[in-house]
Order: sequence, then structure tokens, then C-alpha cells
Amino acid sequence: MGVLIDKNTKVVVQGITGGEGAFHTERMLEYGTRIVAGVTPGKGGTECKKVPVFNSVESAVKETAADTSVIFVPPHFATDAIYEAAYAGIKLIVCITEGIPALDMMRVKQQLKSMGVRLIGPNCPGIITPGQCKIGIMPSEIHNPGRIGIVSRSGTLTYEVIHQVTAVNMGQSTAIGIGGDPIPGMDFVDCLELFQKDSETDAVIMIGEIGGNSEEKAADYVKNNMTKPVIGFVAGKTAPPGKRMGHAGAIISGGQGTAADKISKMKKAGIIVVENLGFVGKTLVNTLEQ
Amino acid sequence: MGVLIDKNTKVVVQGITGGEGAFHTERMLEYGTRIVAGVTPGKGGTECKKVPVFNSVESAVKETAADTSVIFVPPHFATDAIYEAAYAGIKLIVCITEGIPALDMMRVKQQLKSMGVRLIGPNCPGIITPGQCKIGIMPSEIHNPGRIGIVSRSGTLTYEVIHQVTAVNMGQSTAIGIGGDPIPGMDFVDCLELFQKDSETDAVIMIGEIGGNSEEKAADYVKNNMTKPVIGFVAGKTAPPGKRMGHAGAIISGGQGTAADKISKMKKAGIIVVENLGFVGKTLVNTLEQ
Amino acid sequence: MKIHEYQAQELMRNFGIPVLDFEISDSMKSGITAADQLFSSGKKKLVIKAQVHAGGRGKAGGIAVVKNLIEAEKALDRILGMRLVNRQTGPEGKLVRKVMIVDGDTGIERELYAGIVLDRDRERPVILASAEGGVDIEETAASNPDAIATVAVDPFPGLLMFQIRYLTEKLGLTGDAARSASRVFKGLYDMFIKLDCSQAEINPLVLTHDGNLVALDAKVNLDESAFFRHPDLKELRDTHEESELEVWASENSLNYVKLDGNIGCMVNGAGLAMATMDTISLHGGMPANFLDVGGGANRETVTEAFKILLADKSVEAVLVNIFGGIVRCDRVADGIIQAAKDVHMDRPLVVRLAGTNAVEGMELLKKSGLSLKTADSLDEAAKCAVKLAIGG
Amino acid sequence: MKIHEYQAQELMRNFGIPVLDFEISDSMKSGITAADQLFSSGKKKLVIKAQVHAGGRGKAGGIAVVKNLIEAEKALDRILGMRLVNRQTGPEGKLVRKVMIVDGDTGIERELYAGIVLDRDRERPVILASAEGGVDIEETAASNPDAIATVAVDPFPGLLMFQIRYLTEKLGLTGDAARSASRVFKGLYDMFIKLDCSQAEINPLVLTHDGNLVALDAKVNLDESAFFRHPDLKELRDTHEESELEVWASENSLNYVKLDGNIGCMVNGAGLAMATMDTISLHGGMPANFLDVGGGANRETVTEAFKILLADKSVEAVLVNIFGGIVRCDRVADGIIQAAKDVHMDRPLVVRLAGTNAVEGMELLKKSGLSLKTADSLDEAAKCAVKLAIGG
Repeated sequence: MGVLIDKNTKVVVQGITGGEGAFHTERMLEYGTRIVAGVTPGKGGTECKKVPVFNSVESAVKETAADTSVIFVPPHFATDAIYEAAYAGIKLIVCITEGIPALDMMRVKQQLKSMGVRLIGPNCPGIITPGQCKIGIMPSEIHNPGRIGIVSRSGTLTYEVIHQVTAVNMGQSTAIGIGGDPIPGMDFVDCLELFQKDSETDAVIMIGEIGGNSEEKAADYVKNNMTKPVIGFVAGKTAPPGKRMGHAGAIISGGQGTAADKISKMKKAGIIVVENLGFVGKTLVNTLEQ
Repeated sequence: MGVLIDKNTKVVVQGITGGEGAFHTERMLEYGTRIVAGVTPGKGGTECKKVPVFNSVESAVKETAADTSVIFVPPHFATDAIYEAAYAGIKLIVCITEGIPALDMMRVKQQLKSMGVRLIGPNCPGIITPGQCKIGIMPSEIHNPGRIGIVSRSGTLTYEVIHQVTAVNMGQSTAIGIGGDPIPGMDFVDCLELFQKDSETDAVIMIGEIGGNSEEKAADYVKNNMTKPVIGFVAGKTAPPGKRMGHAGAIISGGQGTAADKISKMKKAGIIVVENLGFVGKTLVNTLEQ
Repeated sequence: MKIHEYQAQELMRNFGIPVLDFEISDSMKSGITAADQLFSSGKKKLVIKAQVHAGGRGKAGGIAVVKNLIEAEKALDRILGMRLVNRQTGPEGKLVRKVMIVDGDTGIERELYAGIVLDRDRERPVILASAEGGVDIEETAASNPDAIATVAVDPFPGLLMFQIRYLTEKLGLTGDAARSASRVFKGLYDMFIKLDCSQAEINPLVLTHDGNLVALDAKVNLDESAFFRHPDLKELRDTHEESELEVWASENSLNYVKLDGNIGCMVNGAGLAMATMDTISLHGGMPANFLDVGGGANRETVTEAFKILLADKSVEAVLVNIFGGIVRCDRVADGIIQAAKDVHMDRPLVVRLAGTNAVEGMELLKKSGLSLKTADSLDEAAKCAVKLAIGG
Repeated sequence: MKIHEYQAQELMRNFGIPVLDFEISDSMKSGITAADQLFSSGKKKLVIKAQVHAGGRGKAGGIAVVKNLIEAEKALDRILGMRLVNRQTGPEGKLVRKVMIVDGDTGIERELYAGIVLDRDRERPVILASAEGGVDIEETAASNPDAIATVAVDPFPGLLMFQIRYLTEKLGLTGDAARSASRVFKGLYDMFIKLDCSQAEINPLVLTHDGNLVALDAKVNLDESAFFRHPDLKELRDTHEESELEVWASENSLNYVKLDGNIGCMVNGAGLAMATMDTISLHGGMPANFLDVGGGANRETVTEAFKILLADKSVEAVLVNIFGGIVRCDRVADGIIQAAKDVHMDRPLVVRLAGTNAVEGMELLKKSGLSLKTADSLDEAAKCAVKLAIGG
């Protein structure tokens, strides 16, 4: 069954008529996602990939009862798109857009919290409950329905891990890419909480990277609250301090947030940390066999 | 026992060294209120009316465990004083100050709501649980401990009503002056809710005035939720539309918020509306005798 | 606080809202000079608008469209110095001291409405937009509420693009006109927040033949409580628009509103003052004013308040109702006695004192030898005042 | 994005933070002219400061205090064109192209610290203040954390007066200096929010003998993601401060960071790129770079990426690791083939393709006749690259 989304989830695509939006709408529809509406201001009344397009999220929600939104609009409209979804009553927003200013996200997060709205991303691949619903840009074919929860700050790194899980003949309950931005919507702890509660999830793989302290917070949470096994990986052991490695999130400054710090904290919390990315699948098999 | 405050309430006075602050601190101490601290920036370490003065609410709370604040600072510092109290962990703030800009209150209220902090006022006489704790500027001697809850948008009008309640040998559980500003902290509904739940309150007197629609909302609440008798009065039947009568709140515009509208809605909700202010006491006696 | 149309337009212009260039004139001479210049610069039509704090100026004869200098002179002569009378001004009307002279040839395609007000119910600024401008928005609200689009704006995060799009769509605008409308809404909201307005309105907001938007009329009300951070806005006050007594009162920090009756009231607290008026009315009388001496009332302010009351010739009896709290009744009595010494006290007086030092106050009044009636309760006091006013 | 000290000071000045007047010079001639003018105008001491994107300039010889024109000339000659080397610049150092010339006689009473940073933990801007300025704040944080006062500011309602009072008190300032500090904190916060900074720092913030506060040094980092609303800030970029390859990469929307090893990496996705580097390191190798071709990689960007990789002479082997998702592996293969045609491909190549169109990509590579090793997994690919680099 997985968490947050399933086959009943009704999705509205914000920015559906853009290049990215249209392309991934088609991929999501192919996967079986119930995309009930698209939004592009000024294009209301048209269709895109046979999905009805509306001028506003409000009208899309009114007409189609969409409950979840995925955002493909360019960064300088994305903040407004998030607010628009939240004000229209959407309770789960998945923001794919990369390059939203950090202070915008700070403001967005304060507001969404007071509205009880969940945000995945921005700058993330999205979320998938294999076999039921895919909301995002991840390659469909690597996924397999199953009982492993995945949560990750990185895109392609997640694909790598999912690929390994599928390769050892296991599958994913839900895989959530929380994105690599300094201020993400949902964080590790939010997702771990959901997986811990989910009766269809047996174990969780958590993929972190250098920078920030969300892995440390996750470790605390795992230590105090989780009974399911958690396998962890942290990218960036060899990254030099002070340099920004692509993701805004992947920067170490002032000696905090190094891979070594994170790994040590995670191990102490009982997380099974894999040092070599290539061995995540095998480690998972070993862990569940015990 | 009353609501919100009692003999254990520990009060910090913000603006204690000002004229109003010092004067009313003395009156409140005389009444038996536990004033544990005062705050005036730059005067930390001194005393005022034998109450220790601190530079910040944070240090006052740390040293004295004050849980409630009363604010006497001038209007253009008052907004900041409210925030300061809230950020220091105070959960009930009574703001006496008159003349806070309406947009400041709008912002304050949004913030306090997210922090779970209650605000009485601004531009109000305060709150009193007779015989136990007085936080505000109301004349002490008209009050009498008892079982009638009072909530009012007006200052002296409240005194008039309390005087009548005491004159018919009844008393007040708690009397709350919510203030006459367009955007008050707690409103009628918030207070009625507390009185309805309070085992020491038998009946409530609600004193409204023209302008806004808080009396209408209160009527809805009474109709749907209250089992205790509510006696109501609305001032301003003879006020001409469009004119501002002192209180920023007391203005009728666009045919809304007239006394006639309010009285009609209140009557329909089962509130016993007194037309002549002089008969509130008698009406109370008649109501409770039934 | 109300301000004039031309002041409102200047504020709006500062926030990027397009308004027409205009001239302000307070004399025939400067008015004719301005009109001459405008005609010379090629304008074919001018509008001359009375600047008073009241709407409905057109129907009341306060607005004229003129096509040449002769017509302009005639209109200026008629409007400057006229008393503009309508429902909003009350029967005494408003003296027109200034006019605005503006291009009258804007080529109106459509008249729209845009406004913003602090909604006490939602506790948010609410922006209103309607494709039916140029008419009373309250009439539209009553007759065709669907014609008005409203957006409540959260102070945080503020006005959002999708909300602007919604409003613009409701105005039926597209392309450049829609972009221009976005700037109008943004400007209106920014002005509302930055200047602490309580209300701001553009009616009509005009779409011209060449696709531009222009604020033809503008109304702005300001929150006086926020003047401590807007010293410049305080200067926009025009005391000519207030009655002499109201100005006198406000100079003494008294809240005074002139009413139509004959019983002068002096009360502490706005709520009690209104309740006192109501009680007078219940007994068949009519209050001559609302007067709240406030929480800081002392001998001096009470003396001034009393003088203001008596300066109103329609007052036939005076009712003083004080519930002492912070205000001490003995000080109020002192003020009354002082005022009676200063002015000729030729009308009957009823005094009711209660609360802090009421007994002492009553003693002082009795000792003073002033001719007055006292009462224990508000009801009794009001009854007595009504009787004396009829008898007087 | 990092900017120069003088640029940071200009930004701060716009937000009301007091800075000294200064001159900027990029040549001996203009430097001497500026120094001459300053001495002539009565300055007794000047400070000449190298403008490079690095701290610790003083210890590295990038700052000189001069008392006359001869000393100034000597210092300018030494600093302009020097390679400033310290821990922050790396061994290759930074070429000094500009100096800032500023009054050196400010009469320092005390050196304080004021800074603001976006705290990822609290998700708020955090203002830092310390009475111990002029030293590395991170050292103070480690050795004497109580010496640093911090205030996390909620974006709504923003920086509040009581928070400013707290910070000012912690700096030990009173009276005029406290009021001046309030303006500094307010300016710092406003700048941070309005310009989308990620960090801003004044170290030292100097209290002069006559009780004024002055920002003697200034550091500002900007959020590049917000440049769409700050076109002027974008102009502050100094590409001289970046390596040639990094500039080349950023012109092609590639994320490239030069590192110390000898295995060139090309990966899609920052996380996978880091993990690839880590795996190389696990097998005893050292990555020559971080290179994320991103989600939008196509034939053209891959070609450019490949050229950038090979332009680095320390690269002894190349590892391509692509997990196709949005990026199609066949297009990546196409780009590699194209690049191999354009440049002389003289170093061994290991390619691992997975995900979308991986099979097609591999086919293309095989058909192309390019000499390369392929691998099924990242681990295998990394192992192979390490072996080839050592062998090469």
C-alpha cells in the first residue's frame, strides 16, 4: 500500500503545458497515475495529453476533486504555484522545480505548516508507490512493488538504490525523493515516521548526503522511535569542505555536516550504514534474512 | 474559580516604570494579584513598587516563572511588547494599550495563533477573577466573587454592568474586557467557550456594541453550543451610520453591524437581550430565578 | 481619517497606479490659469471636481465637464465656494474650497472597480474587483454580488500572483491591460499595507480606448493610530472638513461627534457614551452629541469638554454620566465646577457619578452651589434629562 | 555566490550600515593617485587590502598599513598581482587583481562581530553578535560559545525590537552606540532578506574612540537561485575568481568542481556524482573533479562536459557513470562519441550506463569503435577506472 499516495490519488499537474510538464504527464499517465487535471494560466479550457487544463488550481480542484499536485513550473513562478495549490485545498504538493531561492522556501514552509499541507521537494524526483501511482520524473521501469520504503535527498542516487532493491528481487512500498535543497518540505524524519507506521513497509533505506543536519536528526528519530530496520548511505565522503557540489544542500561548512559525522551518528542510532553504494542491495538481503 | 486567571497566576507587567504601569501595578498589588516581575528595557536590576524590574520578558520569565503578562507600553512599542511576551513563552497576554494600528493587530494575531498564545485586548480594561486576581485597570471595589461570567467590548460600560450584578447581591466568576478594537485578540466566542466549560460559572452577560460582526458570530455560537443562559446588551442603537464613535470598533458602515441587526440575531439565538442598560441586574435576577 | 481625492491620487501614483495629471486650485484666478494652460496644451475637455470629503459629488453638482475657457470659468465660479449637499454630507453640506482640474478626454472603453478594505470578519485586507465600475459598489454588492470578486490576503505571505490573476480575470482583462491591472492590484495592496490604510478604492478604474488603465477617481482612508510611523500622512488632514466643535474636541483628545438632538452628553468611555445616548432615546429624547472624555480625563479636559458641549446652541439640557475607574469622579466634578465658572451655564444640568470617588464628587458639586440635578442610576439620569430638555 | 569585500561594503552601505569611504584600484597608477589624494586630504594612515574571494588575507600578506606615499607604492607593487595563498585559497592561490584603499586611522576602541546566516537546522536567518570581534568567529564558537549571542528570526513577523535590544546588550553597547548597532542589525537583516543573501558578516564591526560604529570588513554571499529577481546582483560575479574550467562548465549549465585526483568523472545528479567519487576513493583512487551533467543533459552538453574533463591535464582516466531517467543513455553515448571526434581522446575511458535506454547507448558506443571499457555496476566501473589511472 505504501504511504502518502496510492491508486486513488487524484493528481493535478501545475505547468502541464510546459515541455517538462507535458513530457512527464505522459510518462505518469502511462504508469497509471490518475492525472485528473492540469493547470496553466491562460490555457484553461484546452487539453494536454487528453487531460483537461484549467486556469487555476482552485477551478481544477472544484471540477475534478484533485487532492495532490505536482509542480513543473519554472523556479521564479514555483513559489507562487506552491501557495496556489495550498490555498486551493491541496494537501500534498510535489515540487519538481529546481532553483527556488532558499528564503522563498523558508517562507513557504512556515506558511504550509500553519495550513497543514505537506510538500515534497522542491528540486526532487518526486514520489512513487510502485504499481499504483507515480508522481514525478523517476524512470518507471526500475521500480517494483514491494515492502521496502525508500527516502532520499538525491535523485539519480535513489534510482541506483531502487535498481539494486529490484535486482535482489525485492520491491518498494513507496520511494520518496525529498530533494537536495537546504530547506526541503518534508524531511527524513517526516518520511521515517510514515514508514514506521505503514503496515506494508518492512524496512527503510535512507539515502543522505553531506551538508545540513537532517541525517543527524533522522538518526535521533530512528534511535528513539523506530522498530523497523533502517539501512543508510551518505554520499560525499570525499567531497572537500567548503565546496558546493551541485545540490545547494551538498555543502559542508564550518566542520558540520560531514559524511563522517553523519555516518557515526547514524551507526550509533542503530542504522546499518553501507559504505560502498554498490552493496546496498546485498546489505538489504542480509539484514532481512537475519 | 473563573477562567484564565486565578490566585496562582504569576504576572509580569511590561512598561511597569511608566506612569500608567506603575499606578496600576500598585492597584493590582493591593487587590492581591501576584505580580512577580516588571519589564522596562534599560531599567533591569531596579525595583518598582517593590517588584523586581528586568530588561526583557525573557529574563523576567526565567527568573520569576511569570506565566501571564500585562502591557502598559505606548502604542508604537506595544506590538513589539506583545511579540516579546509571546516569544518568551507567556501564554496569556493582556494588552491595555489603546491606539495600536489595525494592521499591526492583524499581523500579531496571525502570529500568536500559530504560537498558541492568548491575547486579551488591546484597548481593553483587562480581566478580573474577583477575590483572586485582577489584571488590568478596572476599579476593584465594584467587583464581587460569584458565578456570573462577563464579557464585553467596552470598558466603562462593563463597570456599569458589573456594578449592577454586585448591586443585586450576585458576583462575577471572571469578567473579561476584550476591548473595542476592530481586530481584538480573544473575541466573544473564545470567552463564551471558556465560560460554558467553567463549572463555577452559571450564566454569562455579554456586552456588545455596533460595528463588526462579532456579536453575530457569538449568537451563532450560543445557539449551537451553549446551555447556560446568556444575557446580552448592544450599545449604539442611536448611533448614526458611518460615524466613528470613539472606539475604532464602533463604526457602522454599509448597513452591516447595526445594533438592530445584532439584537435580532442574538434574540433568535436565545440570548436574553436587555434593551435598557439600567435593567441588566434585574434581568439577571429574573433569569436565574426561573 | 478621510483625505481628498487629489491626495489619494497622489498616494496611488507613488505606488505605481496610473492616474491622470491634474491641477489643484483654490481660487478663480489659479483655476482659470490652470484650465487655460490645459486647453492650450491641446486638451479638448476638462473635468472640474469639487474636493470635499464626500462621495456622490456628481449628482450633487460638484463635478463639471467643460469644453472651453468660458465654460471653465462658469463652472469654477459655481463650484468653488458652493455648499455640496447630499446624504453623505448631512443637511448642512460641505463647503468646497478646492477643485481638481483634469483632462476629460481619456476615451473610456469600460469602467471597472478596484478596492481594498480591512475586513473585520476575516481579519484580513480584502481586495475587491468588479467589471461593473462607476457605480456605487455597495449597490452592486446588494443587487448583483456575483459581479464582485473578492480575495482575502494573508499578511504573510502577502498578495500572491495567482490571486492577482484571479482578480484580473474577473475584470475581463487580457494581455497588456491584464498586466496593467496586476500592477494596479499590487500597488493598491502595497499602499494599503505600507501606509496603514483602512480602505482604498478606485471607482471608476478606467480602461481607455487605447488599452490603458487609469484611476479616474480615488478614495483612501487612513488609520490614524499608525500616524506615529507616517508623519507625512498626518499632514494630509484637512480640518476644514470637520466641524469646528469636532476639531476643538480632537485638539483636547476628546472624542466628539455632533448629532441631531438637543441633550448634550458627557460620558467616559465610548461604549457607555453610546449606551447613554440609547437610554436617552428610550425615554423619548434625542442626544445632541456623542462625547467620550476618555480614560485620561482630568479637570482640564472635563472643563474643555463642558465648554464644547455648551457651545452647541441646539443643546437644551446637559447629561453627565461618569463611571469612575481610572477617571476619578471628584476630578470630573472639579472640571464641571471650573467650566461653569468660565462660561455662562444657562441650561439645565443632570449629573450621575458612580465608581471611584463618586461620593466625594457629589459632595463637591453640592458645595459648589451649582444648580443641577443628580441621579443614582443612568436610567434615572436619562429620564430626568429628557424631561428638562422638553421643559427647556 | 561569493563577492568581493568592496562589493559587500557597497551593498551594506545601501542598507544604512556605516562603512568607510574607500577607493578601488586595479593598477599601480590609479592606486598611487588614490593614495596620494587620501594622504593629501589629511589621512595619516591608509590600509591597502587585496580583493580576492578568500578570508585570512592579513596573515597571507594581502593587507598592508602604509603611512606615506612611498610605503603605499611599495605595498601596491607587492600586493597587486601577487598570488595570495592560504588554507582557503588552496595551494594554487588567488591572483590579486584589485585592491581597496581605505582610511587606516579610525581610532579603534573595540572590535565586535555581527553576522547573519541562513540556519538550515532552524530554517531561519540567524543573527550572530559577539563582543569578541576581529577573530575567526568559528574559533570563538568552538572555544567560547557563550561569547556569541544568536537570534533566530521568523520570516514573519521579521526582526523585532526586543531581539535587537538583546543583541545590542550582548555587544555591551549603550546610548548612541547601541542605537547605531540597532541600525546595523536592522540593515543587516533587511539586506539579507531583500537581496537573498545566504550569509553576511561584518568582522570586525568597530566601535571607534568617538563612539561610532563602522563595518571595517564585510563579507556577503548571495543565493544565485534568486538572481532572477536581482539582475544587478548577478553583475557582481567576478569570473576571475573561478578556475577557467569552472567558468566554462557554468556557461554550459554544468556543475563542475576541480579536485586534486587523477580520475575524471562525469555523472548525472549531484548525489550520484558524489557517490561515484566516494566509490573511486574506496578502491584507492582519487577523483580529479566533481561533474554533474544534470537532468537536462543532451548530446551538446555531454560533448562540452567531456571536453572540460579532458582539458584537465591531471586526468589520467575518465569514468562516465550515467543512470538514465530523464537523461537518456543513448544521447549521452552520442555526446561521448561526438566529443571523441572533436578532441584527441588520449586517455582510457570507462563507461557505465544504466536506466533509460542504457542498452541502446551501449550499442552506440560499441558501434562507434571508440576504445573504452564498459561496466555493469558502479563498483565495477570505479574499480576499473582506478586500475587504468594507476596503469596510465
